[in-house]
Amino acid sequence: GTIKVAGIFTLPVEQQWISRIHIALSAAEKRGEIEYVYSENVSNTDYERVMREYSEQGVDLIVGEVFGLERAARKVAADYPKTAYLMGSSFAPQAPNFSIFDNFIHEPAYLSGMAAGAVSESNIIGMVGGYAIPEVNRLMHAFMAGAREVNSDVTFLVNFLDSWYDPPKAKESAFAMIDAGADVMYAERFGVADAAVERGKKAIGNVIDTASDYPGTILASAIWHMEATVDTAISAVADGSYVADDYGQYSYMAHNGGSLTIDETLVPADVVAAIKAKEAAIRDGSFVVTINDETPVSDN
Amino acid sequence: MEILDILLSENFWAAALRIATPLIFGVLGALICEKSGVLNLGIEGIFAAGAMAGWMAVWLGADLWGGLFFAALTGAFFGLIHAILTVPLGLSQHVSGLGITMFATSVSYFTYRTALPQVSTPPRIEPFQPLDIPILSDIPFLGTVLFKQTAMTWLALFLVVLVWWVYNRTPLGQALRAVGDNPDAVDAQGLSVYGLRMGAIVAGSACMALGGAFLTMSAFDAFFFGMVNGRGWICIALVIFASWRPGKALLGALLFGAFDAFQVRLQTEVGAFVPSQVFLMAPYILSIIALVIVARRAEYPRALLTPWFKGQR
Amino acid sequence: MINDTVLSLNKLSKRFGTVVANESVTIDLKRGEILSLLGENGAGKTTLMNMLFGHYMPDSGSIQVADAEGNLAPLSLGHPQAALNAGIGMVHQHFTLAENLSAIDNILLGSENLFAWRRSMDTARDKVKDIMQRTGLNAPLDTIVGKLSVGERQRVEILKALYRDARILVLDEPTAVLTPQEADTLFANIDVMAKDGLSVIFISHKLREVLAFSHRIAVLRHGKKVGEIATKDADEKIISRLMVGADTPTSPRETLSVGAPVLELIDLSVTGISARSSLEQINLTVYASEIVGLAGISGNGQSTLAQVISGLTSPTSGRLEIDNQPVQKYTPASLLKAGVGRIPEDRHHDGIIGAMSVAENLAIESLDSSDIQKNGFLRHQKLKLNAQHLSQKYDIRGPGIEAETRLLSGGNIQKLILARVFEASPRLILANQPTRGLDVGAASEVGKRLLQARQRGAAVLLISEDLDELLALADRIIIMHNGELHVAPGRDRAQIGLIMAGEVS
Amino acid sequence: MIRIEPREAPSRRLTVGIPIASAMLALLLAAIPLSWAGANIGEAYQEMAKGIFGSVFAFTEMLTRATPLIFTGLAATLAFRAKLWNIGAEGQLYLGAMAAVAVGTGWITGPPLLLIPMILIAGAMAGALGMAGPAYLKTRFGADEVVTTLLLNFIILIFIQMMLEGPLKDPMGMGWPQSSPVVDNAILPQILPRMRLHYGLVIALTAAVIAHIMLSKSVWGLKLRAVGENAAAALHAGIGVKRTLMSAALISGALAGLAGVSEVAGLRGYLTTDLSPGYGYTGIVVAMLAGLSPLGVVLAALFIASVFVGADTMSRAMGVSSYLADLVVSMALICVLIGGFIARFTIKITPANKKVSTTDTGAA
Ligand SMILES: Nc1ncnc2c1ncn2[C@@H]1O[C@H](COP(=O)(O)OP(=O)(O)OP(=O)(O)O)[C@@H](O)[C@H]1O
Ligand SMILES: Nc1ncnc2c1ncn2[C@@H]1O[C@H](COP(=O)(O)OP(=O)(O)OP(=O)(O)O)[C@@H](O)[C@H]1O
Ligand SMILES: [Mg+2]
Ligand SMILES: [Mg+2]
Repeated sequence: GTIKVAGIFTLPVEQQWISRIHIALSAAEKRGEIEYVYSENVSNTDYERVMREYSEQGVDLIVGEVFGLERAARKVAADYPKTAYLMGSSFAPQAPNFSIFDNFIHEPAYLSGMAAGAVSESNIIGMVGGYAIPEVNRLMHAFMAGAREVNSDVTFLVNFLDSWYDPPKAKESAFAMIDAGADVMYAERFGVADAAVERGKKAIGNVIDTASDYPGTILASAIWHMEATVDTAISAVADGSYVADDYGQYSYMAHNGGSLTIDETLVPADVVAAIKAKEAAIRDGSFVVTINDETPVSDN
Repeated sequence: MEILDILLSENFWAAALRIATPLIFGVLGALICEKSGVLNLGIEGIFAAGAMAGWMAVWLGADLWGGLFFAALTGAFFGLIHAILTVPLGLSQHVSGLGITMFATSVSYFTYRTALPQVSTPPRIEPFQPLDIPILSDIPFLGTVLFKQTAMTWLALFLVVLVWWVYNRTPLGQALRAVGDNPDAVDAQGLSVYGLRMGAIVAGSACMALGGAFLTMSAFDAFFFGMVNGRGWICIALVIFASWRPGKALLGALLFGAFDAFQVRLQTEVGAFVPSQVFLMAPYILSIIALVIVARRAEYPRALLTPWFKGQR
Repeated sequence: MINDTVLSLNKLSKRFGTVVANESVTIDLKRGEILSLLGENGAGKTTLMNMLFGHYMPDSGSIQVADAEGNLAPLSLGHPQAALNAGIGMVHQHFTLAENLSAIDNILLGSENLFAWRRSMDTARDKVKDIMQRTGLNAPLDTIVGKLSVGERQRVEILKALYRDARILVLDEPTAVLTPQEADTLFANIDVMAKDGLSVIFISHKLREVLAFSHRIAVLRHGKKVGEIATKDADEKIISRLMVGADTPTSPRETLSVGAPVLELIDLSVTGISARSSLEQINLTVYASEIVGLAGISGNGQSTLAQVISGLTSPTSGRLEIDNQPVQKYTPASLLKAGVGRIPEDRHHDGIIGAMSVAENLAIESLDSSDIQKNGFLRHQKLKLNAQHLSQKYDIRGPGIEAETRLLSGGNIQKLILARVFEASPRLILANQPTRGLDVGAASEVGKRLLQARQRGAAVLLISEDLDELLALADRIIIMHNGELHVAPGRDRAQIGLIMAGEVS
Repeated sequence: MIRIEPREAPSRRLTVGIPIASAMLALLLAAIPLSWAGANIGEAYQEMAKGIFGSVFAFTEMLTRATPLIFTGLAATLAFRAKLWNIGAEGQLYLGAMAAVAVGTGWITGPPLLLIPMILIAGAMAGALGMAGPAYLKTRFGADEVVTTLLLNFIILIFIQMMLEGPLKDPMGMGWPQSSPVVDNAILPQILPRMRLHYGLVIALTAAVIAHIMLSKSVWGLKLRAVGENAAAALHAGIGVKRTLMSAALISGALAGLAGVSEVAGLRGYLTTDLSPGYGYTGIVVAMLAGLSPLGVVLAALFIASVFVGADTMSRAMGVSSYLADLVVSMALICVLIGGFIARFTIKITPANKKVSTTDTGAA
């Protein structure tokens, strides 16, 4: 019959990051390839139990994120060798059935940085992040590198909310940066672009495409696509060839796991052209965006 | 140097007032409940319920003021449950309050998710816009701080004045103060202790819900799980800081808003040298210090936490 | 005119659980009459009045009240508002004042339209001032009640009732916290108002004032009305017999020669909450086998002195010696150890832990003794035996030694405290208002025990506002005024009263 | 007009029956959200029962979830008995967990018999320390402990975040804000193979028994109750009130700290800022449901854990939003509260403003 897939998420499915996985799985369900169930907002304390419950139920593939409970998740995987696990993780895959992925969209982030650097007139760019963790840091660094490539005068303001999910607070942070002179905001969180709209500044999107929600504001967005990752895993499960693997590469632009949208009415044509050229270089491997997981700090 | 620049900037104070607005609603609500003698730890959940209900009403087609009304109604509903549990039934105010927080939060989340099962970005509404009051908003400093806020901030400020007026100038206020000090005094004068207390809890909870609604209808335009993020608890602290006085409550909320606005700004300045958490902690630590300073002078409603039963001694 | 009935209570009954508080009580009240309601503690006086005022719902029976024209009409039961509207005013046994409001706000509470936008205080203030002038009951109207003295609060309570145009005034032990002078003034005022047509029911344990001021006396015993008598036909003996069902024993006081000094206060100064209650260079010696009575209007430093001797406050200068040993540490524990037994002023608040059992309360001052504990654990069997023994010895009656102490009646709670204090055979006994609010039987029990302690050789410092009690028990009387001590010139009530009021020094 | 009167002697049938009946009622009420979400009600209840009793795994999961609740419930019980309103068990739990990972992640080596007691003591001490501050501020300055403990929860959590990004950060953690794992010798062993249930439960039950004995049999317990019921009288009777309050505070904090140790060393292995989904707050509910009795805490914790785990599993099986679990727990709480009330009191309703006739048989 069809493959049974379960999603286990530690946050609600609206959350940007989670939503990408949820959308890819929902699409597969629509196509009739899988039966899809999910549990959202599962606390890390309950995560292992939920994994075991789904595993017991005979679900074929479990997709989720185990950043807070690597050990436990791997133990579960070892206990249920017949079930396939595809988990967001910072560590290596574990044979035979525990694969990993992560949002490696540093490449489009770099490109979006180019747009930001070129458009900024005050040469101050604000960045509001959730937590200073590798997933966030590496995108910020790539973004900063991209901006510096086109504008060596640009400086950055960095702020972390220590919360994944507090749009009013994110908005306040962004206001503070705009007050401090920033004219382009890197919108890692919900709420930042709202501040930019309200103050007539520009913003850069991350993970999802929100351009239509903020008309005239989003210069470019680095988008994450989980379809490549999820579909690869599903077909592997379907034909019985599933093995523990690092699926991180499926988030690279080369696999269409990452892409850039750009608003050509807001970004000058020559910059668009430069970005397109860079994108081609990334796709053919002639340019590699460095991965830097250190915590970024404001320039002073 | 830079610190002074921040403190003198009008945008900073505008931000402080904005951040303070939900807290003003919340702390007034907590004040109304506690002055009648009942602690309402349901506040965190009532915030969430207000945020959800107000947003949902507007999203389903109500206008903004209709949404606010619906949010207040929702708060009043949860307040009524707390009131029934703690006033005629006299159950533990701590437990009932925490129960209401759990109940209101989970009802809101469950409702939201069941009504909108398949969303991958939260649906948005058209929220309250800053009122650009023509001439007043051109006044140099105050113009930006005061006259570019949304209608909800004005509503909050109005409520401060209203609550002050009621407690200091009206017979109802006298009765409400008395019932939090000595319910027997109220009973002996032919007034209903149950009625006054339950009314206060319902009204206070409605006020709290407006604080939640501010988050989804003014500060932002969509509902998120967990977006209340401890703001309700802060109000419980602020009301003691304020010694149960509306004016001081406003001051306390503004101070907290200012701390918060300040930490955001300072973090971008010196974030490289000091861990961001130091700034996040600051408002809480300062609240405790402020509490210790005012604690000796705080005039507790004497009957706070003590249930009262008619015809029993 | 004086024969018009304004109130009639018909066969009222009320039970609390198994306690029958009132059983078929019938009482009538005439216009302009002062009726005094007597009975032991727990006889059901307050309960009866609470039913009249609507605090309690009677189990059966009915109440009729005259309206302004004098026609009797049934009163809706269980609603204080209905009682107020019918012209009934009640001054409760325990103050029902909001301490965070001013006196006038307390008086007006509930009389205004609750939902008015603003208050119209001027006419109200005029009316209150008028009442104050007519009755002589004066109170500072704009002071927060929390800052008023008990006497002032009592007057505010009465003003509250009169402001509502009470035609029937109920006073439940209004003089329990007043000085003799204050009580006399109050009754003089009430007398004037009664002549004006006000009907009064007053409850008191002080037979002297009952006999002096009332027209008629009704007596309750165990919830039933056991007698009614015109005051002019009554005397103390008759009333006591009605109340208790027997004569109250008076303990004989033998003359003893005093022993060595037990308590010495040497140049003791303490800063109290107010200047009046601060102590200035106090010197006092209490000898063994002696009862020293400390008289004075409350708030003149007696509580401060009691606090120091209890170890709750440290002196700012000077010292306290027990058996010639200076006290080193002013904590309740160390003074207990030094041999001071305390009967606290507020027995419910400071004397017992209501939610704990009688047995536990009996042991609570001797937790370190090996009779009670072993290695930090309670010896429950011993605890129980001890409690049984003491309840018998001190006649503590109630639902049993394992029951919560708050269920005991006031008199029995005081007996519990006496048992605890006397069993420790203290060198010094500090008895602070030990008979306040107790009925004649219970009060005479306290007196008997204090005399027994004196007999045994203990020193007793008896603080009381009841001059009769001091005169009956004390060997010497000292008067406290403004934080200073004055030796009473003799045993003349009037003379002592003047010194208490600060008019002679 | 509503009147509330205490029952003369609540019968055993009532005191046992009513709480059970109200728990059942709460479960019945769950049918409302369930049917709104379009689930088959009968099947849902079956799934719920399965989620608690359906397998050894389900049952041990329930016990696993009850374990921290027993600790935090005891923490609240001891503090509340002294009328010390410790709302800060959540923060103290994290302090305990932090101490456990600070001690137990490798720089001290030794056999389990040494390491496990060591992390337990460290965690208890850290939790106690977390409550010492508010208790000091209360006894010294009169600062309200509800507020200080509540605010400390936030401060501690942010502080832990800082530690996890700083000194306690796992060097092997790929940059994630998490601590190094607790070494194997410091891990609380599992009770059954392949199940998550660990010896934290045994420690929790032991703590409950000890707390019961201390409260009801020791002089300290009597002092604690005396101070809680009437501090003025306790002071008057020569009891060291501040000292007693402080000891209650320290023990309460220590118990909450142990909850943290048990979670980190028994279940998760390392510390993150999402160690507890609000166990500290739920502990208050547990304590009050138990009527502040230590042995009752065990039952109340089992009850709350069953409802949560059962409803959570059911929501997954039925494809209903998993927020249902919290909803059912809170409804159960409210019903049990009201039920407990009905067991102790009767509610008499008489029509308002009834004119009573002049005959003897006035009102009921
Ligand atoms: N609300 C109540 N609940 C239970 N028992 C009560 C209540 N009120 C009064 N009682 C009991 O009813 C009896 C009568 O009490 P009441 O207060 O009427 O006595 P009293 O005559 O006023 O005594 P006192 O002289 O001490 O004031 C007592 O046994 C008392 O304990
Ligand atoms: N609120 C109450 N609830 C239950 N029982 C009570 C309550 N109040 C009093 N009792 C019980 O009723 C009994 C009678 O109390 P009451 O106050 O009438 O005592 P009493 O016989 O008048 O003694 P005393 O003269 O010493 O005051 C008490 O022994 C007490 O156990
Ligand atoms: Mg009595
Ligand atoms: Mg009485």
